[in-house]
Amino acid sequence: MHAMTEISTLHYLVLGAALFLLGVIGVLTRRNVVIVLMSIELILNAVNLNLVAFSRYWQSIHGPSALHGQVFAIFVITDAAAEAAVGLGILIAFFRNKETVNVDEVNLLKW
Amino acid sequence: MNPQVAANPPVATPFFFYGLAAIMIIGGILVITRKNAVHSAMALITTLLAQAGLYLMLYAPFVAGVQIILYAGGIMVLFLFVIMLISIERTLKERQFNKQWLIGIVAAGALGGLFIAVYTTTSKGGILFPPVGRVSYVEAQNTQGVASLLFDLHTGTYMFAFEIASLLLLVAIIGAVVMAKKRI
Amino acid sequence: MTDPNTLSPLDLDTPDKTFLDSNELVINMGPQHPATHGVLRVILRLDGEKVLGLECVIGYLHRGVEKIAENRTYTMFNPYVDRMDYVAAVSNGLGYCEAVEKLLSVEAPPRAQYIRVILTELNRIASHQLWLGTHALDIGAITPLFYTFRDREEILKIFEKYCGARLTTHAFRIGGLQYEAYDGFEKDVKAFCDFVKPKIDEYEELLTTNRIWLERTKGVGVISGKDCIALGVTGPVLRASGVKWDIRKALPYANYKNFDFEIPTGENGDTYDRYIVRMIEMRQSLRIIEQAVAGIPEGPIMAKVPKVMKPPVGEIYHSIEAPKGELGYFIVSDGSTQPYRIRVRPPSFVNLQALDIMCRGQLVADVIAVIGTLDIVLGEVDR
Amino acid sequence: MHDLIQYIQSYLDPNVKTTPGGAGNIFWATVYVLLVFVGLSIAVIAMNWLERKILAHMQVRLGPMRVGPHGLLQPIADALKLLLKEDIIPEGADKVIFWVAPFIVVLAAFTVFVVVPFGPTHAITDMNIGILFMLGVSSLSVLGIVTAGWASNSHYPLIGALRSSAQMVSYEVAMGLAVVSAILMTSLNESSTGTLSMIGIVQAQKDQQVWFLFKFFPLGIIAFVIFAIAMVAETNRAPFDLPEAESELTAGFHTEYSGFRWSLFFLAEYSAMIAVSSIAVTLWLGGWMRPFPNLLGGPTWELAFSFIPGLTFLFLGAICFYNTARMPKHPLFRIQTIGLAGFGAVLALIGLVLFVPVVRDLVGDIFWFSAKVAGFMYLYIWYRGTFPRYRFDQLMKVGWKVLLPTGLALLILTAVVATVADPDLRRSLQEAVQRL
Repeated sequence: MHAMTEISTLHYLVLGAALFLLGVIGVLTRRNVVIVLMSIELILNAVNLNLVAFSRYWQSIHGPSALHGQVFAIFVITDAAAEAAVGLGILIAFFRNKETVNVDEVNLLKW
Repeated sequence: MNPQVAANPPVATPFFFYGLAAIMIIGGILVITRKNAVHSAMALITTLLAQAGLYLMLYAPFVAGVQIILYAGGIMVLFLFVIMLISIERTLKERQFNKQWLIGIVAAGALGGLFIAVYTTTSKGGILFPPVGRVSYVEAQNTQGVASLLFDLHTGTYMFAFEIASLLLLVAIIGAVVMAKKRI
Repeated sequence: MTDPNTLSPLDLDTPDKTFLDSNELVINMGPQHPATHGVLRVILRLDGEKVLGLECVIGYLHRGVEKIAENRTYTMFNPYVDRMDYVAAVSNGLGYCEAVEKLLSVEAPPRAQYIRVILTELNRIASHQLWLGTHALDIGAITPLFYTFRDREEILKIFEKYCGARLTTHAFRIGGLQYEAYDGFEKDVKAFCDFVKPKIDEYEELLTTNRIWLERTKGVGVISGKDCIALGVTGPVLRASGVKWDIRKALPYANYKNFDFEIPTGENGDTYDRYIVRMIEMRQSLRIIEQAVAGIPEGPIMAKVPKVMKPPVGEIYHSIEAPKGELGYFIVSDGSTQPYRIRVRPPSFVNLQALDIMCRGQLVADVIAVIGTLDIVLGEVDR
Repeated sequence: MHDLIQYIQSYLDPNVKTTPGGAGNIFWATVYVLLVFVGLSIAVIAMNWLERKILAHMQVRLGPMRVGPHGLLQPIADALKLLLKEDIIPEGADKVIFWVAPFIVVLAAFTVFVVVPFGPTHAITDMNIGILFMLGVSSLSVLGIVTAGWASNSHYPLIGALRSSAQMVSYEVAMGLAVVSAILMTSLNESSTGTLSMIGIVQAQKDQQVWFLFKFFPLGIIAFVIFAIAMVAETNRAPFDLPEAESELTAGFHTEYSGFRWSLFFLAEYSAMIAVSSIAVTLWLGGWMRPFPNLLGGPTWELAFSFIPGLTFLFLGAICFYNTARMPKHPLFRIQTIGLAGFGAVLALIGLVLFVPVVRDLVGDIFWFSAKVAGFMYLYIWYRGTFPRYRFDQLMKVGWKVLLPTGLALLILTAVVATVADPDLRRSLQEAVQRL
């Protein structure tokens, strides 16, 4: 296999960075809270990709049992689940009170 | 079972990498550009599944499985559920991007520039990002390896964190119920 | 939000809020719906899956039976009553014939009365079997339907042999019977009694102790005896609520006072009790049939009735215990050959009025169970 | 595509003789994929016919009798009808999602068969995360159902879809707990490491000389029962068929679907049934192993049991011949009679072929696996003929208040018993205590 075409850690990192940027753009520009939450999922996934890629890299140095990155990825997925549950819960409460899902209409501290 | 040593390297790695990466990028773009939240969610699911494929390529089958079962099968169902509960036609006709979208994109672009700067400067020396080397890897024991890091008595580095994660989930459950329920 | 237990008239406008917000949803069930037993249209107002109230829209099957009666002679109108509750046509005919007989002050001869009782009770079993099959089907058990239809077939065969028709039998005439019982009628009926007893056990085996059946029917569609009386609900629905009221015992007609049978009652007035009451009623009907078959007297089958019936001026109300409840005929005679007015008190129509009170606070799936347990026939509701 | 299969193949060990998939190259993998999918399609078609016939006979009627002898060609006629039907997309439906949804369901239902072990050497692949993969991918079908209901733009499908997603998500939890307790049992080998691989799980049962159904009596049986209930709910079958409760929601999430797209849902439902039954068979019923390998061991019994596949097919052929003899002797029925006789002859021929030693050894595993799965399929039909339907809140109550606590208690109990029973685990626990 040619060394040029071989996929290095950098490839994964660049992909992760691209996804991260997409997520950031989504969070910063969209009005729909659901899509903002989904963009956050994109960001978390970009991080996960980096973690697993680094885990692979780490394994090539420290041997096959160096799976710390993968463990971190699992923690991040756990976090994402918690975040999605709470986020969507807030969203439902918000929608019930304000009849909207637009993030820039959340401008009150209480209702 | 005999531990299987992955003697044969994965084939056509670049092909799969670029294919899956393209799917992920396109999916990501669709997520942040679609009007309809359901379409966004479907794009996100595609992205997540492609990412599970990348995990497999990185010899992380357990994470890939967790990705499928939790992300695609769990969290995204939750998302779809909520989208369907609050789907209002009105939002489709409204402005999709907020007022500071330009600033947002500029900020993101700046962040992207930072990424490029970091990656180009540090990879010059070739320290941080060598090709993913081939390791003599006990393939069948990825799950066991992850498990032993999480909760083995001897090697369980993350045992405490793992338990705390369960607490986090509990808090999240209670929080979600408190938030979403009309009358508790 | 209004108290779901009060019977306020429903405000069935389209809710202006989306369904997550107020959780209110107006759903139209029927008239084309597999579980409304014909062409009943029910407008449900839901809170999520909980029923806040409902309104029945009826009349899709209205044929003006009562109006038709005013332009028919008493004899000519007789077949029309079969078309009201078409699954219990014999009971309808019995009620009508007895009402006109009362008006004419004649009485059917004993033999005719015995055969009438046999056929009516057979019809009661058939009606209950059909109810059981469709009710179970609504709740999701598909098999009892086929069992009950298989056994109901035997009853219909007896009807067919007796009068040539299976469903709308037109079996009775004013003053008695048109046909003498065919040869082997008694044998057939006895054989049927022996045949159907284990079959009723079979239905019970499938349902009575079935956990899912219990969960689906216990505590569902509860109605108190007081509410039943207030609404005029009769029949097994009333008896399941603990009121021991059966016209066969209370105001005996035909010759029911000659037979020994019991009136089953329930306690809770829920769907399960109504099921049990009907199951026992089937057994009691068999008891009556067996007694009647054993004691059929010889003799004429037709009383002396004038060829042209001109009942004296007056009015009469006569009610019988149809399978679904009190079936009453109010006939006003102006002395001519045609009734001045006939008003039918159909049990299904009156029982249907209890649907709202039985469904409030229940879930959508229970509405279907409750419609099934009321045992309505739209032909009778709309007439 | 070839690359993908080869990639999956990279999970196989080419050095071990018992490599699933027969060989480590693309060709055999493709053949296996095709074989499994063709076999699955045939199974779905047969299941369609069998369900209608068995249910009909339970309900004192005959079922399909017109198309072909005893309605044997009915599924084919149905398939033709469905393919020729107009594919209606309702006004106001979300077209893209409406198109895609059935494919998601079908894809999820079929993909899981990649890891189903029909025998020690008969599986497309053996993944390290086999059971996790199966549960994960089969949980994807809920996405298709939800989107199908939503895209139809109609009340009944939407309610059906919401019901079904809630149902599937909640029963997945109980299902997962039961599965975990079975996986826990795999760790009681000499090597003391458990496995998620489907083949590994059956191998563990072989090593421990017991089906996990009977392991730690009655814990194994309880886990199996939880799974058996959850899997019926998971596949939306009676008595948990609320999403498609005919009397309430007409047809649930696929109310608005017709023709080909509807048939995809149908296909997916049946292959999902087969898939979850395969999981149950693999986890608790010893997968491809024949019954009583210990009790009735030895070469004589081995030989006797190896005749059963052939005898079964001969028996089926004999039934066909019996019914051929009972066909009406009327010229109009001649073709049907000949057809039935031919069908019987084919079955008998298959039976005879199965007596050939080479074939016998090759398909014995597959036969036992399929026979066990067929048992589950019969149970599905039986449930449908017997039970009324649960109400939605009762369904949730069963899932969350009965199955879930039982599953949790069971998991803890299994772990405790496994710790007590396993010397390795006990030793390491003692060491840990001493360290403290």
